[in-house]
Amino acid sequence: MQTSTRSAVSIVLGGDAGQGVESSGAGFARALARAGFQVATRADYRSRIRGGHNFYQVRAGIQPVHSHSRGIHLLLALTPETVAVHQNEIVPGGAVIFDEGWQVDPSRLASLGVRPVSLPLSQLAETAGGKVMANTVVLGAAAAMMALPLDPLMSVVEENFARKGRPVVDGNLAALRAGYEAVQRKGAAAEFPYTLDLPPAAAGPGNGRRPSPPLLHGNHAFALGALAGGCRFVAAYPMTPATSLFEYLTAHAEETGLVSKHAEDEIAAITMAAGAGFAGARALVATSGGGFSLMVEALGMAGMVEVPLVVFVSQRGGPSTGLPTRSEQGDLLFTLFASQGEFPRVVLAPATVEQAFEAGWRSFNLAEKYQCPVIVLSDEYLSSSLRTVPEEALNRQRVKIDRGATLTWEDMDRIYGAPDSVSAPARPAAPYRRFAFTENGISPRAVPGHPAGVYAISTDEHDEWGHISEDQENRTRMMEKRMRKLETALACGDMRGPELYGPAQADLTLITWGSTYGAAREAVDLLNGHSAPGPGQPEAGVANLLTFTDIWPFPVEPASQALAAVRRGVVVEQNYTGQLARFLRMMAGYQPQASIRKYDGRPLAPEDILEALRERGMLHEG
Amino acid sequence: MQTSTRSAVSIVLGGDAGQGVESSGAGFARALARAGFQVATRADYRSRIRGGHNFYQVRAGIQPVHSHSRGIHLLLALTPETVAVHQNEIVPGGAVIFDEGWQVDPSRLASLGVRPVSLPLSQLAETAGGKVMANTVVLGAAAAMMALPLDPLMSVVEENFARKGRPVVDGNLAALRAGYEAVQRKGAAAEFPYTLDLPPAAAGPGNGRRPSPPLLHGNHAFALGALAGGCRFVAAYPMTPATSLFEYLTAHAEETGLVSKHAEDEIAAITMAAGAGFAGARALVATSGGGFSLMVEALGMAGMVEVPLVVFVSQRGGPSTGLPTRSEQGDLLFTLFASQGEFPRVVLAPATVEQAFEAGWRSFNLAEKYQCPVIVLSDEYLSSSLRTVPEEALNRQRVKIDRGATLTWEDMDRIYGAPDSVSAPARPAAPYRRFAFTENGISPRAVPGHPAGVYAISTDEHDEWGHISEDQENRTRMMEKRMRKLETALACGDMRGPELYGPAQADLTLITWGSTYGAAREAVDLLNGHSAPGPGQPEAGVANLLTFTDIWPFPVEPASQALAAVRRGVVVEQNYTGQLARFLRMMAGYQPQASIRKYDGRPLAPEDILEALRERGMLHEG
Amino acid sequence: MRDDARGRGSGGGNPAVQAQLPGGARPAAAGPVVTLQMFTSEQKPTWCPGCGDFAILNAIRQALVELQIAPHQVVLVSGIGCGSKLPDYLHANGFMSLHGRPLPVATGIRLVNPSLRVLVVDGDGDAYGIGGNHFLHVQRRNLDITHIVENNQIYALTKGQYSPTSEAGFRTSTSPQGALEQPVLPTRLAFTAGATFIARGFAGDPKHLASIIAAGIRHPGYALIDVLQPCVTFNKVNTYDWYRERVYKVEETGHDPQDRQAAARLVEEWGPRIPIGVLYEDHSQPTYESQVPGLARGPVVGRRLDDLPDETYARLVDQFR
Amino acid sequence: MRDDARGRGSGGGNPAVQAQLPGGARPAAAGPVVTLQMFTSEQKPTWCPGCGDFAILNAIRQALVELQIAPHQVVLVSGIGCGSKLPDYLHANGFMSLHGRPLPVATGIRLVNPSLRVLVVDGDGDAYGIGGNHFLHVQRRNLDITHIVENNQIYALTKGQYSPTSEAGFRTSTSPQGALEQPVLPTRLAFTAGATFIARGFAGDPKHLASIIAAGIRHPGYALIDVLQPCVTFNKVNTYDWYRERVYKVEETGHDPQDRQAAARLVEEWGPRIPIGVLYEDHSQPTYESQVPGLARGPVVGRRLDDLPDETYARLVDQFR
Ligand SMILES: Cc1ncc(C[n+]2csc(CCOP(=O)(O)OP(=O)(O)O)c2C)c(N)n1
Ligand SMILES: Cc1ncc(C[n+]2csc(CCOP(=O)(O)OP(=O)(O)O)c2C)c(N)n1
Ligand code: SF4
Ligand code: SF4
Ligand SMILES: [Mg+2]
Ligand SMILES: [Mg+2]
Repeated sequence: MQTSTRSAVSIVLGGDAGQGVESSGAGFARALARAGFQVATRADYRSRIRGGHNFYQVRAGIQPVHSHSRGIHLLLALTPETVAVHQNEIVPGGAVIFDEGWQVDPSRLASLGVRPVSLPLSQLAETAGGKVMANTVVLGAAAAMMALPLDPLMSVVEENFARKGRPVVDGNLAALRAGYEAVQRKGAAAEFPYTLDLPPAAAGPGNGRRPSPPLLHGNHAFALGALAGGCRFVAAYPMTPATSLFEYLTAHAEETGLVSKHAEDEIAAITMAAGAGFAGARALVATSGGGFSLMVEALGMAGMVEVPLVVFVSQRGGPSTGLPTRSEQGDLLFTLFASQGEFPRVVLAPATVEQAFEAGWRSFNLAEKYQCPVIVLSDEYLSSSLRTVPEEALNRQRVKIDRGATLTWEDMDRIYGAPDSVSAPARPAAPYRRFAFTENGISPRAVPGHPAGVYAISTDEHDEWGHISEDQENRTRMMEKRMRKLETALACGDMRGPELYGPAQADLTLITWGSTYGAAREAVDLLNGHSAPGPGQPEAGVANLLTFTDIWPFPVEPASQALAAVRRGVVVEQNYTGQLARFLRMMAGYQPQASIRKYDGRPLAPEDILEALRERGMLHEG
Repeated sequence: MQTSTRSAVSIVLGGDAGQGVESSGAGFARALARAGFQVATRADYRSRIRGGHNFYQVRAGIQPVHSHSRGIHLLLALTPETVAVHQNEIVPGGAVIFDEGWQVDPSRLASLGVRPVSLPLSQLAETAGGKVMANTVVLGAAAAMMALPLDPLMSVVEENFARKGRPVVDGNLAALRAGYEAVQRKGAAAEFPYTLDLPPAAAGPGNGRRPSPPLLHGNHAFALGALAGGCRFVAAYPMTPATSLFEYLTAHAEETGLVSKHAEDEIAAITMAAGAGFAGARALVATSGGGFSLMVEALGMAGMVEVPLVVFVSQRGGPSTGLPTRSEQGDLLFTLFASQGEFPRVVLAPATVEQAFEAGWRSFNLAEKYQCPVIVLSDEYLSSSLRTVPEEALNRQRVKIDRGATLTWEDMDRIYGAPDSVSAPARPAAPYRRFAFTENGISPRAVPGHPAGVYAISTDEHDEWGHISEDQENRTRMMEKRMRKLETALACGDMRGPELYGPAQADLTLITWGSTYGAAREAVDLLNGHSAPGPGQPEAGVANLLTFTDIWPFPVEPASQALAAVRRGVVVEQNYTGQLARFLRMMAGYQPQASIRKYDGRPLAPEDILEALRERGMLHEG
Repeated sequence: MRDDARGRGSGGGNPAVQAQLPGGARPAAAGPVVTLQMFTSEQKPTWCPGCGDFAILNAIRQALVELQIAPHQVVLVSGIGCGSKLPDYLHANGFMSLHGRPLPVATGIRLVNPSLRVLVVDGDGDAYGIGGNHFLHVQRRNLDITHIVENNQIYALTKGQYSPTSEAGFRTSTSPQGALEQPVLPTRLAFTAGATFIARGFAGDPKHLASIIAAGIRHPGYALIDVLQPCVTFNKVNTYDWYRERVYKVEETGHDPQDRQAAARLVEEWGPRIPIGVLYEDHSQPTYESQVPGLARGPVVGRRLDDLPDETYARLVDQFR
Repeated sequence: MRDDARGRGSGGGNPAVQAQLPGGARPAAAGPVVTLQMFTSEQKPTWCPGCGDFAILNAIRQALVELQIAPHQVVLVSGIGCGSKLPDYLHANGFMSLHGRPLPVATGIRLVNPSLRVLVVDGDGDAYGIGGNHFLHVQRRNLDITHIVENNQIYALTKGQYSPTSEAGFRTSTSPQGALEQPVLPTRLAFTAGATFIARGFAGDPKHLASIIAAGIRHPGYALIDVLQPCVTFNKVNTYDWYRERVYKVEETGHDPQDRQAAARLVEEWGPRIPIGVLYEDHSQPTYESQVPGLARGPVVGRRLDDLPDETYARLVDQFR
């Protein structure tokens, strides 16, 4: 098996749930980032607390890495099962580190061209401070194999174990060194082809040149964007894979002045957020499909009463409880049409960690500008896979805050007179019309508290003042006023057409949405014969990539133009029914030549896409 | 204004909520049906208990009536407001009955060509037994105007007031007669052109010839079908316009051996039904969009654990609380894609009272055959407008019961050995596989209770036995097994293509779903120049009608064929965004020439469709 | 903060908007004297003549005037039902939300702007039926919300199904042989679940009711006021007379609401005698709002959206390196 | 019917399917003696070593054997959470439903086939958190369901957030400064809401727990068994030792569960001493199932689907003329 991008190296750490696979893997990734590498990770774990095989992949290189991949250069095994499960994925010339006490068939490894590196892992761990430190030993060994300095790993170990006290830190540092030295003693790294030499220009803080790039996943990026964008209220009920967003904001609530509420259920979470949004806060809820299902009624409420609200939905394997810790893109059409009746909503589907950050603040601008619920669709892979991003991606200066037609106190004073001039009966001659009919559908919005801006809202159909009304003409106009906001959003250019990656012209266009972007991008690079694009992207090539990030209101014009330029289109998505393909047919009459769909909960790798294209006879290969 | 079908006569009774408009109107309709007429009604009422203008339309004729209409032949006013609101809808030559004490502008009526019939309504009511009887007085007056015999009305009054005791019955009978005689005394009916003369052949029980046709609405028809089809469990939380279905079944629970549960909320209702379905009962829930929103999570559960379940959703004006007592078709795409992830479901949209009856039993067959949730989409208009249907429509002999691959006790005995031969450990050598992989996706289903059929189901992904499984290959196969059921349903011909009404070839094809059918059908008849089709429908004509009743799984082939034959297509539906049109584009790549959409909560009348066609320049008129 | 949350009767304000003002805090208006007339709405109630909801509407207005809380300083949050239309018939801020969901909506409002007084007004179906889970959990929180339940022991707007407070055996369209469930006794349930103020009012005694509502608003924390509200159209059993024969005022018996033992007995009483008045009051509990870390620097909506210091932001980013 | 509903230990059966059999009722099998082994599943629990759920699993098996209820005669309904995976680790009928929804699922099963024994096994998040409304209303109904709550005072499967039974001040990822809510005391809540059987068990005493579960199953009506279940991974406060220092057995104090006064005190007790055992039992209430009109002629699933007599059908149609 060929790795997707030659210059990136892939390390997989495998073991049982409860062995610290995820935390060690993430620690290793962080050390690599600190060393100045570009990193992408993938965690594969089960919906249980202990037991069962888990693994963690770290891919690192000098060029940006956009996805995990199939091939493994170095396998770190904490259990014999890890060797059995993953040995076939190791590339020729790759290596596997395992405990010398295990029964591992060397001939099998030899036939695969894999170098066996058996070390006294558990014994070294025991000596360093306890069996549980085997994961640290193996990280030290990995560093030695890959010719990595130990400094970054040591700094990560120091930090990660700090709250467990000095002895634990020291034990783990000893474990690190023990693994490192064991490999060196054995000379096991000699001529190992997949070393990670320090990049020439880039270098981490250990090297004192410039800060290492931030390493984070989509949930944390979204949270940062939301905080920078003024989000100060979050209500949620824990649900994988959205929990880390909620927990992150909660952990930083005091420091940032954010109010966080662990609600009694998802219905309470979203209705609390609606209350907060009504009162004038930028309010967020975070959930996954099952929780979103419970929020559907209140989503429609927000649409009807025109209260801004952001709903972050991280998709996981469905239907129902499904595969709670795995990735899928199964909720596109559901979130688009959720709730009875028709009302404006915005749906964004960030494809990368960078876009997740942007969605963090942009979603609130759109929610307040169009006074409606905004759904941000993520998925388990985007929500929990760490990736290094350029410094610029989290630059706060790029964050814009736009509250649209939210009326300030001064606006209200200007329109209705200053409050101290308001005497009993404290009512303006022409009372404030919360739902005033306007050309663009947007009614200037006062938040409750100003003496002249007293109003009530109702989920029943209502008139301009908010009073319940069944009047036929008012109904028609109010429906049109609300829906007009979507046209305004399109007319303002607030919704972006699909993003093109790769050459402007190509024989083959992959069409994606959400986190599938990463694998598709790497697939496109492989098809075009370069591991990562140089500054001068050629005008034409074998393949390119069209990614839809702004789903609703659907930017018909740019989308149709982009689709019209597609020669052979292949929609790549992680679901069974081909939801994006259906959606594009519905909205743009577009039908692709082929579809690649995966629905086993495991994210697509670049190689999966190439293989599927090959199977469909869509690659012109020798 | 021209009435849609000359042979049907339209009577409108108007008054305040609380004046008994609906019950009197329905009583009048029933009397007409008993007299042997074909009847269709429409109730227009507000979401409040008292006050506010309500009205009730009864259309009656000798030929079947399929819809309400715009024109009024006889207006019965219980309030001055009724005259003001409706006078412009009265056809020339029509009449209005009102109280002689009111200020009604005779010149306005005269200019409209409307005959004013002022009677001492409240005085007559008072004499008969009380002011509240004004509605009965006016019915008597109406009978006189239309040359109707009083017998059928008297029998309805007898029955309706029976539980209030003899004095009330007698008072109302007197009120009837008083109204009747007042018109006669005044000679107000002389040469009134819109009399309802007794049909020559047809005649009601009063005439002793044959039983009058059943007069009922979609909810009651569905309930009858469900009872005949073996539905014996219903759980619901009251919600207009589905409540009457729930209340009907509950009222007849003891008599039919049905278990009815008024649940604490809609989540409980549907999960109770899922429990009942799992245990082997034919289980129903009934709700409207807001309640359905709360059921979304459990809908996916039923899909995942393959438990049969029927969800009756009667649409009302949305979004959110919206227009609770009004009609809309706003939930098509919502119900189609509701719940996270992907799973098989069936969506049926009966268009008529007859089809509602059929959906009553057919939905349960489909639910059990395909072991999945079935959604039946109705709307307020279908759910609460009474229509006479042919005797044959409710014929129990046409009801088929098909439980698909439900395993009987004998099946289990045959496969696993009779229970008394089962000794400890009571397990068959090859344990029962609830989710066995099969070619058609349908796994034979045992219901809990048989010693050899012990199994557990889980909303987590599971293996053939039902055990939780995260295995990659099992997941893919299980997903495909479940989804294959939809292909099986299509392959078996269980899903019907659109129904064609009118000539096989036509210049213009109206395309509808749900209750809009009635108005569209009458519009087609008007366009083709005959009020109702004779037995020999011509091969070609001006217009015809294509109605989609089986929405999902979408019968692509018959639908595409039918759509390919359409010359100029106009999708007519009661929503803002054109959901059927979008759906047809998504599933069949079809785009209509034009769309007619109404979203004010008032059902489309045939004249609305003609007018809209005219506005769009789609009628070739002199 | 705790004091902030209690800033009632003050000028109120629109802190959400101050967020957009460079000048920061704005002086409170020298408010006019609050009068009944200030609450008058152009909307005419659509309730049936004689409905108990009229008295509740009036009692709320009375209480607000008594406490000098102006229309802009208060938000009335309701659900869906006959009684939940109340905010439409009153000139004040309001949010007529979803059936059963006013409590979490109100929670959200309080959590971002504790300078607004928040009243929840809903039906027995809202509060004890579909909204039961929120009812349960709100009791544990002691948010400063005044919760007025229009308890007519029936689902009225949907035309007469039995409700969680309907007596066992009560016949309706969904209980044709009589309700098979034991009724919820709201006062007892709230007591058990942790409420710090529990009262019962009667729509047939609007003056008494107004005084109870005022006491509930005054109470620093969650206050349940279950109101016996005759539905003259659908509940032919629990009529004005039925209630009148049974109710008695606890203050006339010398009851001290702070006596937990005595209160424990009163919240249980439902039968030939039904206590009305303030049954229980516990002043010792802090409000939930006063303990929320994110509110330490004042109401959320009073702050600028871009108030996160650059240093804080940089520190947050650095944690990902 | 009431006796029908109590037909436990009998051969059980598959009445749903009899509906398709022309022969009508079918003789019950001469059941084999029910043994522990009959419940053994091939599935290995995925719980952490030391988790209290193991003891609950064993106690349930013990209780079923004690009562001679065979795997095909029982249905275990659960929610979603660590503990709610229990039905997968037991050979018996099961329905692992949705987070918080096992009670209404179980209600549906009982209402159409009261010949099946129904046990609900769920977590504190399921029962008292998201499922609180069902918990509240099921107490009022007295359906014959045995409800076993694996109460670890934490959300475990989602990795450690505070739950409705977490103590005030308990620090977790969603309560970093400590929980601000007062905890739910399930025994007290159930008592108030109308439960007819209330018990508490401790996973550290599986034999005692098994006897309580057996008593709960024997009770003709709803039985709540709140089980103190240490979560060794996420709850470092409420450990085996923590519970062991506090629990005492009420039967050893001579408590009579039918003494309502005494029970009222015990259901309130939670602190230095925590009572375990059967706290309350009231035999006087009829089950809900026994009063349902539609069940008068036996379980729904035991009847043919086409059993509606033609005369009845004709009468129904005639009512529309
Ligand atoms: C989710 C949902 N389910 C059902 C309804 C229908 N509904 C409207 S009001 C109501 C009950 C009203 O009872 P209550 O809350 O006691 O208020 P009342 O009308 O008696 O004042 C119901 C069931 C709804 N609006 N939303
Ligand atoms: C609707 C919904 N929301 C959230 C979740 C995520 N979730 C799974 S288990 C759980 C809580 C588990 O706590 P508990 O019920 O106490 O069970 P435990 O794991 O402690 O045994 C949550 C929130 C879900 N599955 N469904
Ligand atoms: S139906 Fe009852 S609650 Fe509703 S307005 Fe009329 S009297 Fe009041
Ligand atoms: S996390 Fe806690 S509750 Fe879950 S299996 Fe482990 S010990 Fe048990
Ligand atoms: Mg009520
Ligand atoms: Mg728990």
